Amino acid sequence: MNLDFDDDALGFMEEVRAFVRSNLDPGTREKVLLGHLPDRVERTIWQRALVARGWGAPAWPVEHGGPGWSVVERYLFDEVLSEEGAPMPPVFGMSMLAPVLMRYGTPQQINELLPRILNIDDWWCQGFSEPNAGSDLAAVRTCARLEGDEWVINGQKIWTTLAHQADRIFCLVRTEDAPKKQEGLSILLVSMDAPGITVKPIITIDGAHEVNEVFFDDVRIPAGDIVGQAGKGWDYAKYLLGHERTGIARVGQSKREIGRLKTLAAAVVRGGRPLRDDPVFSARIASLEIELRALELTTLRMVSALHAGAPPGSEANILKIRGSELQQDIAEAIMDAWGPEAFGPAFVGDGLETSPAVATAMTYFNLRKVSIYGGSNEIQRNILARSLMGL
Amino acid sequence: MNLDFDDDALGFMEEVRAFVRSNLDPGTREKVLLGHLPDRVERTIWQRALVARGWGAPAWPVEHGGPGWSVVERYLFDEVLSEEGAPMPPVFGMSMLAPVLMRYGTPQQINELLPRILNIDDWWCQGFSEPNAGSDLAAVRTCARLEGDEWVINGQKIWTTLAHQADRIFCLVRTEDAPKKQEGLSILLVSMDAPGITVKPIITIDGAHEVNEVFFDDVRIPAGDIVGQAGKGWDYAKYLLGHERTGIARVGQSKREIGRLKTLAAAVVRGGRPLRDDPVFSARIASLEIELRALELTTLRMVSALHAGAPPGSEANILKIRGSELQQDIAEAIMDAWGPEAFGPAFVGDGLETSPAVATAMTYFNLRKVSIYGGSNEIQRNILARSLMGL
Amino acid sequence: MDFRLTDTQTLIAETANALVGQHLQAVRGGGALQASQTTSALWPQLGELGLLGAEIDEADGGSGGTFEDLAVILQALGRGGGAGAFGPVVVTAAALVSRLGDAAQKAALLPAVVEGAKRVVLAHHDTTDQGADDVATTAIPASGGWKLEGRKAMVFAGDSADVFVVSAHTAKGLTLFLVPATAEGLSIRSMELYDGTGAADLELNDCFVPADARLGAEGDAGDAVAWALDRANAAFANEAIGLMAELCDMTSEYLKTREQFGQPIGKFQVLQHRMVDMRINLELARSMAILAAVAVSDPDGRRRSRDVSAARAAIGKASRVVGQAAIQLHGAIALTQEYPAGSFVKRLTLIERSYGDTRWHLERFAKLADPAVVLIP
Amino acid sequence: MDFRLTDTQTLIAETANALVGQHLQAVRGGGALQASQTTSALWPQLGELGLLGAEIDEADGGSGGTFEDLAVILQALGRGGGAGAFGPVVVTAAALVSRLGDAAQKAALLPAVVEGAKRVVLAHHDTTDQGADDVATTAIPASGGWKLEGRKAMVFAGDSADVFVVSAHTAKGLTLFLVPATAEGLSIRSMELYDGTGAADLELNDCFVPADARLGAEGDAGDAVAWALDRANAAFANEAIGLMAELCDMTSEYLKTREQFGQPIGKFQVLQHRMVDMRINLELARSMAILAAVAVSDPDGRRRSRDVSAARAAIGKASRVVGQAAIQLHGAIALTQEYPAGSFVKRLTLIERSYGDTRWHLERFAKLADPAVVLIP
Repeated sequence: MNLDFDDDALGFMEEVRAFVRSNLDPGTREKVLLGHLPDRVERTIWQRALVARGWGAPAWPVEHGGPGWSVVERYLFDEVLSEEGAPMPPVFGMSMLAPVLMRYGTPQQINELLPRILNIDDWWCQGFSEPNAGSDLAAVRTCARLEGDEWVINGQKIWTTLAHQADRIFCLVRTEDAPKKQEGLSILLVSMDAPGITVKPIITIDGAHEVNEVFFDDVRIPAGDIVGQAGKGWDYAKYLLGHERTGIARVGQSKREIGRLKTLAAAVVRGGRPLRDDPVFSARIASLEIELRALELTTLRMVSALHAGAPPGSEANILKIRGSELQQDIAEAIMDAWGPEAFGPAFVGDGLETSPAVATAMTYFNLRKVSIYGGSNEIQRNILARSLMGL
Repeated sequence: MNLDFDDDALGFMEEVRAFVRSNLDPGTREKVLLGHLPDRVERTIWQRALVARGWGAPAWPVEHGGPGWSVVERYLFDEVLSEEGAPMPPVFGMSMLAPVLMRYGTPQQINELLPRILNIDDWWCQGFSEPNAGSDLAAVRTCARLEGDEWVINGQKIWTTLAHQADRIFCLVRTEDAPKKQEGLSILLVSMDAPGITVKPIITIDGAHEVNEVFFDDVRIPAGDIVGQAGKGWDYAKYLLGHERTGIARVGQSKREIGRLKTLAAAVVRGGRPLRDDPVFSARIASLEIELRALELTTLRMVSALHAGAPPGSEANILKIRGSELQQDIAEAIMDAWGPEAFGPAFVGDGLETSPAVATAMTYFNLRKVSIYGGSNEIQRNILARSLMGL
Repeated sequence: MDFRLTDTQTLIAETANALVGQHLQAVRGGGALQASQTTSALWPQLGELGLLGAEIDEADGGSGGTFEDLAVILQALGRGGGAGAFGPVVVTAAALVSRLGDAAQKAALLPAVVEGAKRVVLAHHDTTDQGADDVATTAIPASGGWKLEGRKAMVFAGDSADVFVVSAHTAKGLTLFLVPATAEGLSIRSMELYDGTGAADLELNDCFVPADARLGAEGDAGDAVAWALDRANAAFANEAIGLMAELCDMTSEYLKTREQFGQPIGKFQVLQHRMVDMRINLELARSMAILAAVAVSDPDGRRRSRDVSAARAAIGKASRVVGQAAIQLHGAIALTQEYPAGSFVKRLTLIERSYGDTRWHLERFAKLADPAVVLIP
Repeated sequence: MDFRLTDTQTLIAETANALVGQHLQAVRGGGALQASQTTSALWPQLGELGLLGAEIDEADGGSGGTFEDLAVILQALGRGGGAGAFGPVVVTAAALVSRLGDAAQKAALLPAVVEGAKRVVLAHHDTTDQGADDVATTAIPASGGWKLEGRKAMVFAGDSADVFVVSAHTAKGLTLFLVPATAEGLSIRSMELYDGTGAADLELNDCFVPADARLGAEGDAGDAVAWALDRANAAFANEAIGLMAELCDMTSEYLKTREQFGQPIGKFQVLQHRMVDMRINLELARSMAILAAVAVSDPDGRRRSRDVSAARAAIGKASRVVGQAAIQLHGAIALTQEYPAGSFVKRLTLIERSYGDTRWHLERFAKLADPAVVLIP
């Protein structure tokens, strides 16, 4: 076995790193490193720089503008971008909707929508969760009925990330009554400026406006703005959510954050001594670093297996569980390293600007979401139990 | 509030402590402190010393030979005995069967059996668990049918503690078929020398012979050797298991063991320094000590409430869960403090004698049982969930 | 041994719980509940009902009660989302004035604190390293008084204080001074903390206070400050119990009413057991909060600090378990400002890291613990 | 980057797993399975099949493979209940002879080790404090050789050794000597350890060995011993994976078959999730065992030790989780000698505390880790 990357891979990483360092706007990078959300303009500028380099859609096939990379190269690209503080790619359009369209969309949808996703001409958001359909996603009640050549949509979505800056939304809606709740669902493609749509912000406890409620009141869209066949939405949704899992452990991001933790522990004084000189805290850092190494190697084993053509297995659930727990544990250690300073002053200036210390508390609270969203860790363990024990 | 004991209580404790120190055989004490089981002779000698002092059955009413103590005195008595390394009282007879007999037994049973329990003329064991009735106790299949003036018993019990040195066994058996499995059960009183009984030892991973299988093959006992009414065994079993819960947290024993841990950590050298000078190990000791203090105070709150006449609530489940977890955590820390020495030599001499170090490893493995028996901690949590959430 | 509340404490508990309960009902419809709001909104009533003066001597306008009376109030305020300035003003600074003040100082401050008309707070730590016990702030004799020089960081409730109890070194050692918020040479940078409570950074530049501003003997404040900080920590311990108790109730209720997969999510065994672990942590933590409340009156300072740190370490650990489980069991809703759970967890999280975090208290306990096991007290 | 087994390794794995599997099937009916028994019973076959010589040079009768070949065997033996003497003899001591021995020493020992005819083991630690790196045993020049004086504690597999590699200080520093079990002045106290494997305490009183018994240069053995101990630790890491994998399978199977309350207990969500956590721990530990196996060949000794300690710390923690959960999920049956789980857990428990426990490895990792974050290797 060989755990080292070969020269090609190392060269590739250096090329990516150099590109990020000379092309990423320092202000945007700063925002990402503080755990704040870059705005749409900043993300678009960065995305278009990647597109210009031919790296705009790492996982897409070459015919749609992908770079033709291997699984390993895609993984390394994600890692370097995370380590360097680049904004995340526009995940809903690029990594969720696009693969579904490529497989189930009409030629017209593919030709029209994909380039707009790539360039962020369209910012897509995802309309899946509802107040009574969280972990139990198939319980969605938002419905659409066909009236002539239009779908008429009524209902409500919730936890819709960045709906307030999105151009379009893909929605899981009920288009037929069916005996099983997984049947009769469809995925519709809706413009956010369609009459009858109302977006209501949800402010989270980190003070951020990231998620929203989206209300549909007799919203009308063309009958053709549907993915694949009506009634098959559940299959498409599963395909969409199952896609692109190797980045799920967030190894690059955690690596960056452990670097931050170590730097901080060397600088900060607690109880009259540098925090790093407290053997208990130093053991805590060491444990986190070792856990991250185990997670990284486990991810690489999975990447390596996919590269060799193995089908994706239950490893993705393991990576999701441990990756999210580790993100949270590291964030907690960083907040602890700051001590009371992580809590104040809450805001400097008029807006949501904060000190770097307080940003770590906000990140700690923000990251509570990673064990809840995308299938809570309880759901992930249920899935693993089924696949491991067959019960 | 006042967390200190008053002078009467302190005087009482000193009186008990002095009695133990001058009456407990040093060899017996040594065995208990090493985590080994004293034999029946040693336990009987100790029990009779207590009886002679009038302390043989702390929880019994005065008319049956109890000392007439308050809940608080009973608690303190147990604690001091545990701290001092006295053998546990013969729990199955004294704390389980006797209270049931006092409430549901015939006058003849009460008059004949209680004094024999008190003096360990009869050593009782408990025949409840079966191979397919562990957590699901009501699933017992051992059955007894009335033939003339005799019960004829067939079936098998398992995990029967000290059956091999017992004179008698109280058994939960099925005496009628009933629609609900909790119905049709009875508690029978059986002599271990009755023809048809076979005891087969189970050797546990700590090398000890403490538990057994007990087989019943057409075992005949007089029809009158039943507790209360036939068919009501489940109610009696619940009453029997619900009795006397304040000692369940094993605070005295854990206190004694933390004392041992601290002494050891000061003496033992690991990685070239005294173990106690490792801040990580010292933090571990401190955490255990604090957890014990929280457990002790919580127990005292419960004792105090019972003393004031409050009905026993769900606190006992909490004490069982945290008490067992803490016993296990302390045992693990002690084993860790010994390092590799805890594993060898396994035996010195011919028998089961071991070094004090190895005794700690045996204790660690032996104590895995405390989160399993008497209703596993999972069952305890189920019960708590029901009572807390009413679901 | 007696764990019962006195009749007075029962009355105080009923009064405080009713007050908090009414307030919560009034605001629940109105959206976001910040930890700060309950106690600051209720401050006038706390004064009217005599709760601010529960422990202060009758001669100074109070009820002459005990710390345990305060503990009852702190738990009630915790249930309302946090005790805000109650700990800093009533438990910590007013107690220092009671302990060290001369007749004039007491008369000037304590009746006003009892009424809710004035707030006095302790400004001790120069930096946010609240586990450190060194103070660089100095006081130099000046004609008719003292000149103070230095800074104080993150003074809890300092944003709304009328008077600060400032610690500073004179030639003789650590000394306390009463410094009005309006003193010349004192600049106050008020701030809102992340849990919505207030604090302030102070700068003392050539800040003059008259001779009668000295609180207690010169050079002799070390013990009193340690005592006051133990009190502050015992207050945090009891406030945290209230916060955790409310989080447990909130979570139980949510598990019973929230439905997914056609049943209340509380039917899922994994969620049940996690809820049970929250309760177990709460009950054991509650015992330690009692210990802390009793310990602050211990004449043996070493034992007092040991017990307070034991309580804070235990409750700190419990706070993490309870806070994180409360969020996870609720799911996304707990992460919104609309829903109160998040605000409670924020306050718990701040408390756990203030005046020594769990690690610091654990280490202090280890240093102060008996070399052999502690037998029943 | 390549995680695939070589064809040779696949073959070795199949051979070793088949051997262990057959043996287990043969003994399962017969009751108690002690960790020691599988490997000691299979020793002759391990020799016949070439597995004892997997890594030893072809010139010395072996197959000239790599440590990763050994790792595959160790995992298989772990699945059988423990690798017993395989680590001490094959991975640790034979490798020292290969590395340092002269032609005569190699010829005398290695082919015999490969065949299973002789056992050589390392006797390094004077006491059971296996995290210490000081040795008080001495070697003084005597006519035609050396006199050794001192003691060695808990030498793993020392009960069945033919030759000991003894570390001792000469005037020039730490030096290794080949000491036959029959040497005069060497007394061996054999012992059975609690997991059923064997060990020995040695006393060297005026113990003479000839000049050609010195293994490697005088005073220069420190690096080689550190290397050998890292190998021993990497062996423990891989053996532990086998033990944990078998415990996971055993527990899954039990959950599927054991019924209570009218259904397999594996239907209970709490037990399911605890089983899942066992698997998660196993999978992450497995990655770290790979790291350890690769790291032992790292020419950079600091990085080698860092990675080995990282693996041991991670696997130690996983061992506790897996071992304790395996017992709890089984219930009482796991605590009997009849059922194999207990024996597996005993072996895991001993491994975790041998040659440095989890705490010791964590501390060593912290010392050796880069001050900044380790980027992708």
